Amino acid sequence: MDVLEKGSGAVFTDPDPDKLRAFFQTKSRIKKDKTMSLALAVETFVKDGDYLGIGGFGANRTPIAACHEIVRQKKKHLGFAGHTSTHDMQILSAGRVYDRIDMAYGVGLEARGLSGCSRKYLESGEVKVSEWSNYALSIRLQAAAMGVPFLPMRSMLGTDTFRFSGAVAANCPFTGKKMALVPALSPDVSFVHVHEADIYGNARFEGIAVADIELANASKRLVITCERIVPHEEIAREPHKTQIPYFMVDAVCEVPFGAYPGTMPNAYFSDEPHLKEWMAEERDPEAFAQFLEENIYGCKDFQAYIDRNGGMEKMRQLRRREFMTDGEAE
Amino acid sequence: MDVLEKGSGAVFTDPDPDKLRAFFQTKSRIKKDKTMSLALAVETFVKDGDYLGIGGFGANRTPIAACHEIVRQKKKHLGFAGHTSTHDMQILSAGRVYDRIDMAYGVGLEARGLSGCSRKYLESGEVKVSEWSNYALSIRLQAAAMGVPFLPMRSMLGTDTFRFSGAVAANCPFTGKKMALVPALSPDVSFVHVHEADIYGNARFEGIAVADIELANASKRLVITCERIVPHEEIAREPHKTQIPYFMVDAVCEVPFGAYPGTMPNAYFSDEPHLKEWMAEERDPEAFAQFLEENIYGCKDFQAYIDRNGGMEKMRQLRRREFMTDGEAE
Amino acid sequence: MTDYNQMEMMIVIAARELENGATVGVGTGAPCAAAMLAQKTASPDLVIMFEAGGISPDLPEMPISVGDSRTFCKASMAGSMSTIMSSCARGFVDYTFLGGAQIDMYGNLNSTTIGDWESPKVRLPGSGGANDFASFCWKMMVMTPQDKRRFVEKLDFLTTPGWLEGGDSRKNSGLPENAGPHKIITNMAVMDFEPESKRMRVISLNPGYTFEDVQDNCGFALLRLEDLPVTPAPTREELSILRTQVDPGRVVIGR
Amino acid sequence: MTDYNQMEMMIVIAARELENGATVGVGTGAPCAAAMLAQKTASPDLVIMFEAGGISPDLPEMPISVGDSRTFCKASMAGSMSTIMSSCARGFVDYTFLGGAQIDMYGNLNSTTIGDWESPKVRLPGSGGANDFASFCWKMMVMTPQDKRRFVEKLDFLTTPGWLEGGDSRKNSGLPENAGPHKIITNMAVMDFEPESKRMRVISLNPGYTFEDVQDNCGFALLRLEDLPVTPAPTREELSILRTQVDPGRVVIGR
Repeated sequence: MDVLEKGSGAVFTDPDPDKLRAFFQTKSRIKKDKTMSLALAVETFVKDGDYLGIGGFGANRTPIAACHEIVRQKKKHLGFAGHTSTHDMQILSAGRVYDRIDMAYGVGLEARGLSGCSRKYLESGEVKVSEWSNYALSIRLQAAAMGVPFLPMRSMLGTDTFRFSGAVAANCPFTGKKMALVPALSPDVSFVHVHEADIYGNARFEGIAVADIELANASKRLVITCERIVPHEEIAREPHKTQIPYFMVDAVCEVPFGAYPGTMPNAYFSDEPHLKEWMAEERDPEAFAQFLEENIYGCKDFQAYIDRNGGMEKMRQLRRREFMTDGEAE
Repeated sequence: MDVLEKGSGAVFTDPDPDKLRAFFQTKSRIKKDKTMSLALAVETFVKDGDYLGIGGFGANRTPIAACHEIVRQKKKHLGFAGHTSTHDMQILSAGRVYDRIDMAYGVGLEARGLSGCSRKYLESGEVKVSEWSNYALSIRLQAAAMGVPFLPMRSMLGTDTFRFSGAVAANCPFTGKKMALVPALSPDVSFVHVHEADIYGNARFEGIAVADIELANASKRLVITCERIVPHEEIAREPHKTQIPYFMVDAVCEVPFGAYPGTMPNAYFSDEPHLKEWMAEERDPEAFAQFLEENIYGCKDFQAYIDRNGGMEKMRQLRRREFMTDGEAE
Repeated sequence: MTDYNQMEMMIVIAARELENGATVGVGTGAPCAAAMLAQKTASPDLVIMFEAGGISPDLPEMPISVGDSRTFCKASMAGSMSTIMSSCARGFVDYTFLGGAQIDMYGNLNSTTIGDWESPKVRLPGSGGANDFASFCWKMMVMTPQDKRRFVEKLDFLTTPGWLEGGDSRKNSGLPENAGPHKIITNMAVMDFEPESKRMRVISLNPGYTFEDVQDNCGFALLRLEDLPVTPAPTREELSILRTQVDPGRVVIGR
Repeated sequence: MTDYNQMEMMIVIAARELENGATVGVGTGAPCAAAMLAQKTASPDLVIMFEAGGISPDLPEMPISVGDSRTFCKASMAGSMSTIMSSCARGFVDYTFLGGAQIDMYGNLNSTTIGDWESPKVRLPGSGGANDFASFCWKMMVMTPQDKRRFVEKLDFLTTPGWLEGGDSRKNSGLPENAGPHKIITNMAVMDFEPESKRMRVISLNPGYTFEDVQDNCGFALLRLEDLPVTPAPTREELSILRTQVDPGRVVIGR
């Protein structure tokens, strides 16, 4: 195809679908028990230098427990899909675990403001950045999931977002119209947090899907963290509810409240005071180092972090907030 | 883009996304009561010469009642997306309502054999044909649903299916690999049969989705036929179950057993003897004309057709067949 | 005359732009407040959509995130980002509200970096869904304080498309046809874009402000209508609904 | 020696090709019977997928349609055609069984027209999902009666890709790499494809048949192994499972 324009941004992952096919050809299709601890899953499936994908939307159904574990295990030189990422990126930046990023949304925590830590890390020059829009990253994941090297889209054109991305522009052979073509993105490893999964990895969730189905199907290795493991028979009774098929999944980790301090639809709402505390602590490097020690490095697991921050009573309170039965107007 | 090869098949619909956008800009977004009789929906939304899409997979969750009504109203010169189409095409061929077809799968009724009527109609030279694969038609619908004029795919290449399609081949700008590019397909009007919808058109179904979500989102006008209308509150209670959003929908028609004699998951199984009867009747033109008179033209509505073929007792029997509680092994 | 603050004024003006039966893609904060106010005043059938997947929710309170549970509470559908963005891409979404650290005379927005991109003074969140919304939604609007540091001659980074370089430049860019910036709402004035040049043009002045006030707080030369009407002030009813039903916690409108 | 018919023989041979833990995209009829037989014999962990969306069902009986309720009965997932085809496209499906009215020496299939496409003698269903399965699945297999009218020198229409014109032609076509026709199973013999020329090659003879029988019933020159083993006949156990558990209604294996 005639390339009319080309962004200057790096493409951190190989969009070649035949290489992805060769990898998936060797991936087991057997329905076997994939349950393990999150610590073991991160140890086993996240290698230094891997390109990482994180599901959910910022602090909504986001595998926060996985982000803690990745930082706790001091993973290094990861690539990161900065797609609708807020508190997840804040944690990964605190651990300095990544050194290249496809940046669609990050640094910010939406209406809550900017993460000083994420900001300083990106401003430090230690991180290689390519720019994209959120939908562009969704479409890049979808391309990998579809086994094609690229997909066309109609945003980004004419902007610096395009110029600093790895996209190209070309004319449609049917209409002659200029399209942005974005390369397939297949993370080496991704984490998705769901409500329910069986031991094989068949997974389902409630509420919005964001781009988790694209992410799950695009990722070479996939770890499912879930609020609860359910019997396979329960999944098989209503198979149309399954959103992620077991054969994509490498590990299933039962992590109750694994999206805390973010929101889990119909389960618990975000812990806004704690998220504010995070942002406040970031201001003073020494205080923040101490905060990280207490909340991540010094915690043997995510349960210890939850216990530190209110434990079951806090979870029950956040459940009331989710259902707005706590009488509080935010 | 450099076109390396081009199929000789016609592209019956305009793939220009800006024309589709201009149409959808004027489509109402208001949540209003869209319930009406199927007869009125077909009269109002199907114009002679329209390009027609039919949901489901052959005789599975397929809007058969809509096919009957289209034939009963003697619509003419329709285009048709022959995508996984079996008994639906058999009915539309009997009525000779279409004169051009995107042919991915038709004529056959899967393991049941070939429809003599569909076969003769396509062999008559009265129908203009373009060839595609099933997935190619799904992808063409997906392109329209995504608001892009084409999508790339990796099948069809090197075959006569490609040569007699409207696809083109071009090289991927990222990998240099040759891709098939297929043009967006936006039907003028489509019918999808579901288990439940509210009066606004929010629709959900059980079992496999086939390509119905792509079809619904790609179609300029959309008629939902459903087994039952449910209160909007029921939809709003679990919005993640909604598969088709109301704003795509022009009409909601409650048509119990509207997929008969096909299968409706968790509701009723296909009526194999009646499907065999259809194929047998097709052999003798005069007998078949009489059969159509009795089963379609002479029926005031689909209910009359069902009553003719066993009515509620037959439906109860097919429900037992669906759940395999009838003791019959097929 | 009723007392109100500048945020309340902007929200009320924005709400009046959203006609009944339209669709709007919103984020959190002021845009969401404007959409909720519109629903509770002239536009009960306004359809709200959120980038992360929420379609037509019955918002019980202001969302904190465009993906939190409020954004699909009693909704018609809790879909995905691609459900929303593909709906926008095929022309179903009429309005969107966007913002940024900088805006230029063509309505282009910067939310990526202050200073040079290679070594930024400030790294901002980037496009998020803004570039997509601005590319796909028919009419893009911005609510922002009138400030020389925001209204700049040249953006440090063009994150989100307005009319690009003006004239036919957007038409020729490959972006969907006939979509683009519609209204810019500030504490001092309301602006649209002159049809030929696509340059920002003041079309009404908020109570208490002159054109000179607006120009003095803008980093580029503004076009203007010959006769500039005064933007109607918020009514008692609008303010009372905004304060008691839309944002009782005064999260957006402040205390 | 156990008594069996030719359909039973083909199904048993096909079932033996499906190793435990593999994925197979099947249609109705003989291929589905072969996959079910494999599950009930050597390959309990064989994963069956159906084009219309069914993933890993617990098949209670032979489906009538690749989209009927049996195809996702107690399944892991009831997805969509794109769930299945995209899984095939990214390399997750090892085997598929396809058929057609005609097959050529490179394993290309015709299921579109007999006679000229413009004015066909017989119009057949077309590709359906066959072209996609054959393009994406790693190893494509065919079960068909050995018959001169089916095994032809030149197809009337090349619906579904085999090795195309042989040699490197498929490699250069743009189709996914290293996928293609694997085994052809007939009532008389089992064939594969010679690695260089990609021409059909007889690798074993079914009990009671000679190479000449096969060649006499084939419209093109077949390659052969020097020494042709005899395809092991179906065992009593295979036949009894096929007849009592897979197809008790004898819908596929006949009466």
